[in-house]
Amino acid sequence: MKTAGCDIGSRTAKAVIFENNTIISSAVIPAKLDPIESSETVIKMALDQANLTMADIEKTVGTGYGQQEIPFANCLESEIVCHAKGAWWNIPSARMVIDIGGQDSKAIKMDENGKVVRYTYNDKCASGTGRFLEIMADALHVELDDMGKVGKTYKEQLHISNQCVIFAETEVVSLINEEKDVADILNALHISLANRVASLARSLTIAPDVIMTGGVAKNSGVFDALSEGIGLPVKALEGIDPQINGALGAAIIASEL
Amino acid sequence: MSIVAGFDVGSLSTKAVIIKNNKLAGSAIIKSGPKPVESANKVMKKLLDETGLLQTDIQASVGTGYGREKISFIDKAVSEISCHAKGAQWFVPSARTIIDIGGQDCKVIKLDKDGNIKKFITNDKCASGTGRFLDVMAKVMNIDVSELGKLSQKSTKPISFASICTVWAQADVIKHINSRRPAEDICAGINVAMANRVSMLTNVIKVENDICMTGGVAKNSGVVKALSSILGCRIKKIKKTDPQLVGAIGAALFAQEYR
Amino acid sequence: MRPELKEYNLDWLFASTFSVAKNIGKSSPEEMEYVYSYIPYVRPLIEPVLETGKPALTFLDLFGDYYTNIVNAKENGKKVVMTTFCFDPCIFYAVDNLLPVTLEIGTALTSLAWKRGSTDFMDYCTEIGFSETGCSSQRGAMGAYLAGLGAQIDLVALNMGGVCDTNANAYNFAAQYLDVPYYGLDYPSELTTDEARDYHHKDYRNLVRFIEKHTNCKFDIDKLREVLEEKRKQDDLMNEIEDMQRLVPNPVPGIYHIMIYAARYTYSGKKKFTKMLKEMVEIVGENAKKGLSGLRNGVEKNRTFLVYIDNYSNGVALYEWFEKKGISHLGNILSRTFAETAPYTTGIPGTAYRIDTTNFDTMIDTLADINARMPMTRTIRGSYDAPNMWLDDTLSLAKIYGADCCIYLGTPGCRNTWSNIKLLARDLEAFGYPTYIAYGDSFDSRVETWETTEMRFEEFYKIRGLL
Amino acid sequence: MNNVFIKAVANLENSSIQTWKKNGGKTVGYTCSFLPVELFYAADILPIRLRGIHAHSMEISDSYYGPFVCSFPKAVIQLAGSGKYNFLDGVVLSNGCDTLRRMNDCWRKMGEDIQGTLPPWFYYFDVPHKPDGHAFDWYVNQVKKLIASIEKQFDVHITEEKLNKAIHAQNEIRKLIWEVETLRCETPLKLTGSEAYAAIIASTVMPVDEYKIQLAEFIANIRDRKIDLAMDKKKIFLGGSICDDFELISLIEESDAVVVGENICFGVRNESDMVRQTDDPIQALTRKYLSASVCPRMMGWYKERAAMMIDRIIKMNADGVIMQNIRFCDLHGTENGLLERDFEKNNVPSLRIEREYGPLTETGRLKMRVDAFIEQLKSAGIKNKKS
Repeated sequence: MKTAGCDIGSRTAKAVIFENNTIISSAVIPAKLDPIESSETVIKMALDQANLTMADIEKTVGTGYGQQEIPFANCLESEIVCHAKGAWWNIPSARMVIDIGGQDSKAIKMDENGKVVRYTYNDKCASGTGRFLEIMADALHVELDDMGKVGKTYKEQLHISNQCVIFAETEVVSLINEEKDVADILNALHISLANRVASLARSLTIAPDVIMTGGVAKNSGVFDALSEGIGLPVKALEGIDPQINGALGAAIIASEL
Repeated sequence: MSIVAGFDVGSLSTKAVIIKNNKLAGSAIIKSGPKPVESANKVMKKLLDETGLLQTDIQASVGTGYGREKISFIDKAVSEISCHAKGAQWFVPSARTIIDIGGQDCKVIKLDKDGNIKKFITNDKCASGTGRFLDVMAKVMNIDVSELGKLSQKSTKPISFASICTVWAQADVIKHINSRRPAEDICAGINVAMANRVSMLTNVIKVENDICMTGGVAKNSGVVKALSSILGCRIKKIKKTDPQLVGAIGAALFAQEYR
Repeated sequence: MRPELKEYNLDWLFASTFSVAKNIGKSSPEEMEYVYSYIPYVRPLIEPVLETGKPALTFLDLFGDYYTNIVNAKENGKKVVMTTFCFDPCIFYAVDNLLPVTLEIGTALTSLAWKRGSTDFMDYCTEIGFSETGCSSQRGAMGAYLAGLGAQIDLVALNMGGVCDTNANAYNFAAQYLDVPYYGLDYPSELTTDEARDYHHKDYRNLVRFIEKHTNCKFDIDKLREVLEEKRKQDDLMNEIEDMQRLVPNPVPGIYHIMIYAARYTYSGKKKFTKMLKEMVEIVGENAKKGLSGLRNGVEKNRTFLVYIDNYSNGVALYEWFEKKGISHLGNILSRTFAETAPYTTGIPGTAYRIDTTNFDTMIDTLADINARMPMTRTIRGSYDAPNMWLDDTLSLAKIYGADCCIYLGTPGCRNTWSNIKLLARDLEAFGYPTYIAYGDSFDSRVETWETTEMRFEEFYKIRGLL
Repeated sequence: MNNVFIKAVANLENSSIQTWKKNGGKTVGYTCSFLPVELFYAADILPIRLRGIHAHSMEISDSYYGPFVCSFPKAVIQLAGSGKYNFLDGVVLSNGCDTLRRMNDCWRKMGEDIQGTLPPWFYYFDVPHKPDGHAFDWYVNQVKKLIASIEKQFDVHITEEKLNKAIHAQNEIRKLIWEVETLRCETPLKLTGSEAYAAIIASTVMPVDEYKIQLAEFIANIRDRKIDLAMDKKKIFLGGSICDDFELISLIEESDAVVVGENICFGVRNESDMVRQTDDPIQALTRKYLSASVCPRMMGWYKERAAMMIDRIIKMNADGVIMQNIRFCDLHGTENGLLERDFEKNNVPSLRIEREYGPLTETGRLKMRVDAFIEQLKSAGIKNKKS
């Protein structure tokens, strides 16, 4: 049976088509102001790739900020459960998921069956989110996708450590005005974001394997810094875009309905 | 004849003005680049092109803004707070309280009649209550920050949301968008939240009339309206010129003094 | 502060509102509507309260009285003492010319009952120099009194030094700002040792002298005995309710908790409070006999223990949400007396207090022992995992009341709990209690809107399979 | 600048501490100025004030502490969690404020998670919030208990004679530090705030005998200087939350300002900080450490503190006061509000700033505020220049 998962986030919308335990197709688009529009566009993209129509899909599970608005979802599941499910399906040894989303970050702990045991969101006033990187990319005139690569070329170890993310921005502005090298600033940014998120995982007491999901996982700078931050190597999802993990989880859950 | 210049290298935009015989003779605004020096040089070039002056014609110049220390060609650097106060009072001589909401922070400055600072306060708590707050929200709303004011005026019942922390306010706004609340009510809510934060700062140093508002946010009629209703007094705006220029103008006026 | 707010005196608003509201119960639906038209914003608070029957009217009557007395304090030649919820006010009622105002209750009521809650008053405190990060529970009502929109304060007396510095600090600010005499009881980190006991007693005797000095009247031993005997009755009634709460389903309506502790922190030792408790015991007893749940829809799906306080910043949204979901509210840290007759104190030496009215000294010592066991004064003075402290209490209470899960609701101003709630949650999880930490502010909806809190709750109960 | 002190405060385990340990000396860390360090010297143990310098991230401490607490204890926990304090033989925590008090909870929990981060001797010292009567007796009792615990843990005997010797040594230091404070009131002004403050912090991280020699030398050198550092600069008095590094002061002195005094929990605040040499050293110590009431943690003693500050501001003839508090430090945040009001009454210009703790501070925002404040103080000067 063919199922679909649709994850309408604050910054992006994702969809996954799933059949007998394999991913047939997937799509990611920047979220539109209207979540309905986002969901319809992204699911169509995924369906087209697999030459399918909505009629072929037996069940769809929706998740993410905009889940309530997805018109074609048969049922809804929280991001927490979906991310746990997706990561566990991809890497059965996964016991922890760290997801840095556009709006918030989460650490999720699960049992050997991928069931959520505990979870936590980013602290208020000390949040590390994908949005943070976007704003910084703007301020530093760097493409979001290049940040990781550029950051790796750092020479000087800088620190961006204010607890408030927004004030961390003003810290960056100061560094820019001190004419610090962009690569050095980026590196400091990645470490600061990674450490904010690392504390989430630590507060649940870390259990390997730890998987990092969400768009930011593509940023090698943050990814590596996160391993540093939690004190053991973080794993990436195998063979799939970390951004679609939520939608994947949703699709898997749909297949179990 | 006196020709002086003022430069304001801010985190988001860089501004420059020429003041000729105590009259505004030309101005330039550009988006700040990654390097303040370059921004300063760029804006200087633009300014000279606009006014047809040569750099050598400028008898004195003062720089302000986050990047002030880095500007190569200025005679002196003065803090934004002094410059905004100076500039605002030049336009509104009766002004005793200046509210300036910039990209990175919000300042409220109390002056005596000679433009000396009696007291000032800036937001230290969070960026909510700064231009950044509105930028972030506008981005989430997918509109230009300049539209926030216009849009909000149609609102009948502003939505109240978490406004203490910008990051979490953002999450709230997205929730409201997704639950299809009218954009104007969300915008109005954003403006009111903003005004609340600013009014608190303002009341800390106890306002004296007249109040004059400067900085980019002064263009947002929604915030200004909400703010004056909370403070319960009229807020004068600078009509003659773009409120963003006030800092640079203040700097130029200082240059006039040092000249 | 908004100019229009300066038009209204907070005490007077409460006095008139509650005095009007208490008549509602006796009215016909038409009359009710008419009365509500005078107090529109208070309606969401009063309606669910009224659903609980007789005690509700006494509750409204009690607060009508309480605030009317404060409004008329000066012309009745009474002095007003500003105090905290963690302080048993019954001692003040043993003095003829003294009336307590309890800030936290004022803040909670303002947050529950007014359109913009107490946030304008909170901001006013910041405007006159108080730290914005300070606890919102005091800032709300305190703002009104510092702005002169409430009774004129004659002295400040409270607990909490050494327990919650943030709290003591707030009252210290008020005292300095108003330039009135201040006395703060101070507490060591330990509770049950002889040294601690001795410290409590000596410190409390100084308080007695302080009160006598500034009210220039001596404590009357008979009045003191009368108040304490009344308090004994109240303890017994509260403990009766607490005891019945162990039943499944829990026969106690969730909203009783706030009604009880709101009254306890303002009207301890007064007859009206006893009356309300009696009426509650009747109703709860009836439910218990019939095996009914205290929930309106009668079906108990989950039993939740709140490890700290409730949320007051969105009307009674929290209690209503619990009702809607079939979650039975097992009370929170504020619901507990720690009188020796309480079901959760048996077998733990030194943990409870005994009311001894033999003579003046035993009564003062009793009061000291009571104060040393007021909710936070007792539970968060030491390390969270020390004997008799937060973890112990939470675990034993969760156990005897058969909690399915725990929720932390507090305020970002709480340095104590935000310094160890993550540790507590970890331990509770280890003991098998799913625990959710809410980031909102119980008194200020601007920190996290109820919609968000609700969304997180929904998620928590769903993911952890609690409903 | 005196390099010995700069070096001493630049590292947690500085060379003096290393030498001390090499010679088999024991070290104990502490967090609050209400703890009598004399007790440790009397036991030949080196007391070291715990600091949070170089803590640039919070991934460890944020997993124990919540988000809404002061970043100083967080910084200390972060360092301890990353093993930076493993060199200590013991730690004494106390209830300086709610958040410091909870360091006890967080550190123990962290000890369970990260091996070797909990020192072999972990002691909690319970300080009352009142200076006299039963509180005084309580403190005396606490001191006795602490002595007993030290003797047991380190197998030493703290005799009255040793205690008196230690008190004498500390008083000698206090006298010298008070000399430094007096130098800072003099015109011409011969030392900057940052070098003075470095010297003061060094007193908490250096063995007393070594420190005494260095400080005496430091003072002598200052006296010989032929400069006036206050020349067309504004004199600033700094108050508020803990600040265990001179960075903040350097930042202020980058503007046209010089810091001539502080009211921060380091160093001495007035002569009464001396411990009286009596036949009962414990009583004498209690009188000094508890009865001074120099910290807002002592509720109800605000008027005394305000009077003391204003008195010092006048002595140092400071042009303005900068009152800072670390975000979520309510004790200082609130007291600063009261002080601001009283300074205004006394026509002392003041600036209130809220910041993150030391290494977490974003200098850009602070600099702008400080510059503006100095310009405010100077604005009269500018006018003259014009005419």
